[in-house]
Amino acid sequence: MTVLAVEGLRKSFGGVLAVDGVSFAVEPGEMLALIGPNGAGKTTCFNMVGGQLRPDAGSVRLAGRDIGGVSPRRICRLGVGRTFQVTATFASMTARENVQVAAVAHRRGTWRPWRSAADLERPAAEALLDQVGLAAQAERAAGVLAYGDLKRLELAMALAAEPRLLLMDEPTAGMAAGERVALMRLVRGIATGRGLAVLFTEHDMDVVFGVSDRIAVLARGALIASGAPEAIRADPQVRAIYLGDGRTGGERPASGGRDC
Amino acid sequence: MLAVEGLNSFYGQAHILHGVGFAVGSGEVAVLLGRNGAGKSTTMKSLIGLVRPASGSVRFGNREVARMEPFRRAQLGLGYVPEERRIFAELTVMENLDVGRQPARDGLRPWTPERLFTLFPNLGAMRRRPGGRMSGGEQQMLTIARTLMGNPRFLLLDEPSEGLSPLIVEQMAAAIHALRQEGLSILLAEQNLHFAAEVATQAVILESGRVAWTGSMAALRADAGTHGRYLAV
Amino acid sequence: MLTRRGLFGTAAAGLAAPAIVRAEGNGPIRIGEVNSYTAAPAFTVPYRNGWQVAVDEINASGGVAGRKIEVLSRDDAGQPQTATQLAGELLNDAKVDLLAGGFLSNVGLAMSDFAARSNKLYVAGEPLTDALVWERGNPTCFRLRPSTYMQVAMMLPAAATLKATRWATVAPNYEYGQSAVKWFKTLLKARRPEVEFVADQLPALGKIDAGATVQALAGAKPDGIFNVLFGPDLTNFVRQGNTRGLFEGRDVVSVLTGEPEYLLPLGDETPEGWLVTGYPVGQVPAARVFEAAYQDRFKQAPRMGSVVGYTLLHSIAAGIARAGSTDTGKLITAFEGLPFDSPFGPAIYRAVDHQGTFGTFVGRTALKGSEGTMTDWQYVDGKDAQPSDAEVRALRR
Amino acid sequence: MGFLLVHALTGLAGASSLFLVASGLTVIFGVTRIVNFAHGSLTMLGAYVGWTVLTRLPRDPAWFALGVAGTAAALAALGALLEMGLLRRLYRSPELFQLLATFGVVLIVQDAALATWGPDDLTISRPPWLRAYVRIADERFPVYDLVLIAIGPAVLACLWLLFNRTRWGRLVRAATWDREMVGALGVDQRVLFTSVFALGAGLAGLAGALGLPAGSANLGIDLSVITEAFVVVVIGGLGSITGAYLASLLIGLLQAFGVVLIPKATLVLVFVVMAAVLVLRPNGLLGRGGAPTALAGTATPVRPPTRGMLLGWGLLLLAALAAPLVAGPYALSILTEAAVAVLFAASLHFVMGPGGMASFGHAAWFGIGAYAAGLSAQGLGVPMPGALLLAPLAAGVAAVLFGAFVVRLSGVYLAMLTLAFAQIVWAAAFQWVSVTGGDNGILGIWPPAWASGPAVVYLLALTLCAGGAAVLQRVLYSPFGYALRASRDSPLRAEAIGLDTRRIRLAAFAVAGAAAGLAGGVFTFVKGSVFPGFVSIPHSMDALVMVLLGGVQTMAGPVVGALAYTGLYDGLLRATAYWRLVLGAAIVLLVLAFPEGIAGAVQRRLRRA
Repeated sequence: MTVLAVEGLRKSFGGVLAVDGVSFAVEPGEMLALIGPNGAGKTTCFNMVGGQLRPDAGSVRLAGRDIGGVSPRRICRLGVGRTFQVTATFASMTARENVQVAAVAHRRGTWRPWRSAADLERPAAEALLDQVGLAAQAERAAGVLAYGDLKRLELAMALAAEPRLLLMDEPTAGMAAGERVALMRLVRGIATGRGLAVLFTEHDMDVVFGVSDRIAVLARGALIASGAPEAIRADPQVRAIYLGDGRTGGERPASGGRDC
Repeated sequence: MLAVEGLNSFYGQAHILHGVGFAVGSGEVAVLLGRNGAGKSTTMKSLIGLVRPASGSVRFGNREVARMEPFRRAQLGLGYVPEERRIFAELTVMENLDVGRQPARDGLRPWTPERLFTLFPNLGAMRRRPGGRMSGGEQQMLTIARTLMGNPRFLLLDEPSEGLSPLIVEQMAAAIHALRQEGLSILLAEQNLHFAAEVATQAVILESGRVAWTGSMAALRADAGTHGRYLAV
Repeated sequence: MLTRRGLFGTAAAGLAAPAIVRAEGNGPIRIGEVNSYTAAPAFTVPYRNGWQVAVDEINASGGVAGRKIEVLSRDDAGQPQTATQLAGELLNDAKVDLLAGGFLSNVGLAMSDFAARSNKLYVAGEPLTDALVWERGNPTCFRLRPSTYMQVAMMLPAAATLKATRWATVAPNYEYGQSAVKWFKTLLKARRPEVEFVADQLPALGKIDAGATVQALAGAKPDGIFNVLFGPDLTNFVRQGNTRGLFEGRDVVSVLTGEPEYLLPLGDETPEGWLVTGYPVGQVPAARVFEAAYQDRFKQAPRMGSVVGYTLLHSIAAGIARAGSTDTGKLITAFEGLPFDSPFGPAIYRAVDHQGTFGTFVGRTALKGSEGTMTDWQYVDGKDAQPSDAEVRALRR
Repeated sequence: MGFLLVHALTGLAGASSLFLVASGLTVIFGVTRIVNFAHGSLTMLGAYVGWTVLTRLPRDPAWFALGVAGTAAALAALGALLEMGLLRRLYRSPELFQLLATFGVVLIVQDAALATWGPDDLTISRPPWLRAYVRIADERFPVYDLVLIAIGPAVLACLWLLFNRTRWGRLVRAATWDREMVGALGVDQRVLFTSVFALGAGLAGLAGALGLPAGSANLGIDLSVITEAFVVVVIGGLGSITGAYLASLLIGLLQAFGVVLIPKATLVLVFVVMAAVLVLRPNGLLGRGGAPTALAGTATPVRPPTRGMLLGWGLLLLAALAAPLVAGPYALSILTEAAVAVLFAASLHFVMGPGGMASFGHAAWFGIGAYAAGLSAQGLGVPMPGALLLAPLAAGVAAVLFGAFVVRLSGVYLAMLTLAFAQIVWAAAFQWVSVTGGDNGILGIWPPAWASGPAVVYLLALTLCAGGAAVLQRVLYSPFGYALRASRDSPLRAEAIGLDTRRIRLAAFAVAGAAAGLAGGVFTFVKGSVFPGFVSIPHSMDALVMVLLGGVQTMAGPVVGALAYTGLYDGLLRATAYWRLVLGAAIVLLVLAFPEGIAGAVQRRLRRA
């Protein structure tokens, strides 16, 4: 069954159309990359799926249920986890506590003012940190973690809610080249293993072409192409407005310098 | 032109840089490479003074600048372009440029908004637009243009390709080449190896706040071992 | 009339019963005094000067029954809870024999309540609230100054002769202002049933919007105005009223405005002909000696507060002398009906409600040079501005 | 019609006066993010300096204008000194710490002004041209008010040109957004900030001097001006000068007509308006959403208490329990007060530290608890235990009802909405004489005979207050406490993992309100009385000072702060007539010495060691 089906999504800010009639779908175990130039509307799309923004028109269906305009909190409860373009974690807590809070929230254990929180969901949190490669950092405060580690932490927190759909907005931004692919391969493995559907945006073409099953390309708020990585790579329109000749974006090895 | 020695910096209570040292010659484009948390951004911030180094020396030209306030370093000709862009969102493009304005410097052609608009044609079309209402790529152009208005001799570029679409990254590379032609020296911090390889002549690899390797970009390309040890996972 | 002999009269009275007081020790008699020295300095600084003059006079003439008087003074910061805290310190740590002071009504009430609980005498100087001797009257509490009710009642005979029948009132919006307006309305209506009240302005204390208030009062077209504003509010009100012509052709009755504390800041804008209570400094023959002594020491004329502080301490000395003891029970007995002198004339603490009959002056405001003053004044004795004893007893429960 | 016109003009004149003070405040806040509590004091000094200058000059209009300008310049210079000597050292501290420093300045200025100019209200004699009036629709209207009406927009226009048409203005606006970046671009932002603070102080001086012809220089100006100025700034939108002018117009006109229509309500009117505006527009009229307005500062990780810390607390508690064996009645009464202060401060810390919601009106809950206990005990004859139960209940319920509006906001706006509510409660307590006894308060609410000795009262207060504070601590280490910190650290993430951040913040607000209410109830029986002062702004400030002095981001902070402040206050009050000067100086020095609060500094030292 299709996990996420988006149809005719539309949103404008102060008269400027940011997203204009976008449709796509994600199946269980599938990774769909949403790419496009800066300002094309990718994050706006994300925020409408995640509930941070209410669509002006169109529908967002999660496993058949319309979630357009539903609050992020309820969307999370319906099984959607997400990471943000600018990482959002709890700076005053350790990495482990961050995941614990997410797990406790998922199990509806938040409203217990007497219980000590120290050991709640601890094994689950440690297992998740281990899975994303953060076990060594578990006792460090999120506020002092390196950016790439925060991205992993966000992933662990999102997974703590056992989602069926994972939204990742530029999941590898700020990470070193090698780490990027490694992180997304990890996600790839989890997606396949759990039947998790993943929708992500990304500027690193090594990552995009390396892990996604399908790619959708946005430009000026509209979907201009969608399909398998090879087809997208070959699409002249996509090359013209987004990919360029690929020397600096990672699509192929770098060539020599060039005159200006 | 820029010589760094024994730089130690803390971020809050965390010791980030452990005796970092390297040099960038006049007219060179050097790149700082390394994994997350290796200390690239902290190095950049220590060079402009947003992070006050606990010890060590930063010589710029023939001045010791490690203890100076950021604005004094900028007035001496160090230009800093932050990773997060830090555009003044309520100010228009022209106003953002005006904030960066500093007197012209001997031996360099002074930058004017018009000259910058030929370097970054997109900006010329939106002079009155508030910085907060520009796309990421446009903001990245603006933040570099704003720093150039200070007529720097030396440019510190912190992850200029971050979060930009491949096409814009290409334009960025072209702009850096153009700046080098103007006579600027440049230090980049980068994650994007392809981009770094495209624009840089020298490379400095940081690992856990220490310099692990320095050499020319060509040497780095040839040295698969170093490449694999420090830059891949 | 207060003569030089009268000035020292209280001390002389003390000599009459030396034996018992001496028996309680030879150290000084300690009076714990609490007041709002930082919160209301315009009144309390002259007040402190006043009681210092009195203390020096008493001690210079040998003290009370051979024991010196010592005043331990504290600043309550304008907070009743701080006042009682400090009163506790004075009682328990400094071992004072009785308590005195208070400027703000709430401080007075809190001190009274605290003193009653600690079974110590408390003599309030300035607090005006009626409750201090009526609804919340305590056996251990005496008050020197005329209360809010008395201030209004003292002006009433003159106010009732005014032609005005349409009255407007303006008062700071808290207990003092509200109760002054209430008494004025009640008492005036009782004498002249035909008067009507056409507007009530209740600006927030210290935050008057004077232009709007004056305009609103003028809009009601009254021919008489009853004012309870004082301090900075009064200055603002008078300046706007003068420019906008609010007071022209209207009778104005104004509580406390004749007191130098509030009259002097009005300067050359003092409106003429207002009916006020106050203190015509330099004009009262009985007060000349005191005024000269005060002027001599502080290089300025006394204020109302100076007289209150001065009289308060002399009345306390007189009471202790009469009691011949610092025992609270004996002090209460001695204070009930206690005669004492003041720069304004002789007075007593009434037995029925422990209210002093120390009076005040009722007169008209006038401009002398560039300073405000009072003319056509007369001294109104506090005993003549009281409800009947039966009414008072009913109020005191 | 004429009547309406004159009233509208009167309102406009009032609006100009308000705007002059508020413009300086909003300029300073907008750029430096300093919540300058001393702005009223600067205005007051403007009035006094203006008096000193103007009484020595000829009284014609040209000299008057020159004198006023000179006063503004003098205050600008003073503001520059204040910024360079004190505030400049605090830009790296959490934002509210600067408020604490300016609070110290308020205390210092109060005593300094009293010592310099004496206790009397000082007026300048008005020459005929200042007394002149024109006839408008048959009513006399002061010419000087017309002058004021013109000055407001003139100042607005000058400021607008300054900020939008000069390079200095562009730099300042850029610094408002990102001061560090402006420095990295080669601009000495210290000079920028000093000049901005000087401009704001100069405007305050201008306002003070221009107020003289209509009033006086007096010692009450500082506090009477500052709250309304804050209200205007918040209604207009923080940092927006045009917004401040619109808000001044709104308040000025509402005041003028409110005086006619609902004369009794003038005190609460502005606060009701502010509350309404903030409920409808959470960033004020022209405020922008994106600008950072957080107050709590950067959060550091909270570690569960170590064994050593628990031992320390235990020893402290034992010492507290043993106090009646050695302390006299007065010392016990101070300790009793300190116990109440600890719970009061701990309850504010609960919402302000872990909750990230700085409240400027925390005394509201203390006061509601106190009045609930006092009224029920005296009016309904409820015995003490019942009254002590009602106190937290009433405060908690009120906190829920009102908190529903509060938790939608953040930063200074949230703080000011709590202030508005506290002022409405205060006005009710102060003016609703028939129920609350007005400022005379409710008296004679003493504990029953079995609990009347100082030692019993102390132990009772200690049990309830230390117990209450311990409960608050316990809650902070529960899942709820973590969820609360999560909602503060990142509301975005908290919602995305399924936390209902509003409900969590509201619950925290209610818990803190109830705890403050309990402190108020206990205080009522300790003091035997309730007064409107319990709900006043200074009392809210006390709580803020205690929390900040101790350190917002440490769990021990409120306890340390409450003990330190209570001790300082009581000690100084008895020791010197200039206690405000000394207390203010002590606060300033503590702020400079411990920019993370006392407990924060100790904790840092322990961690380093």
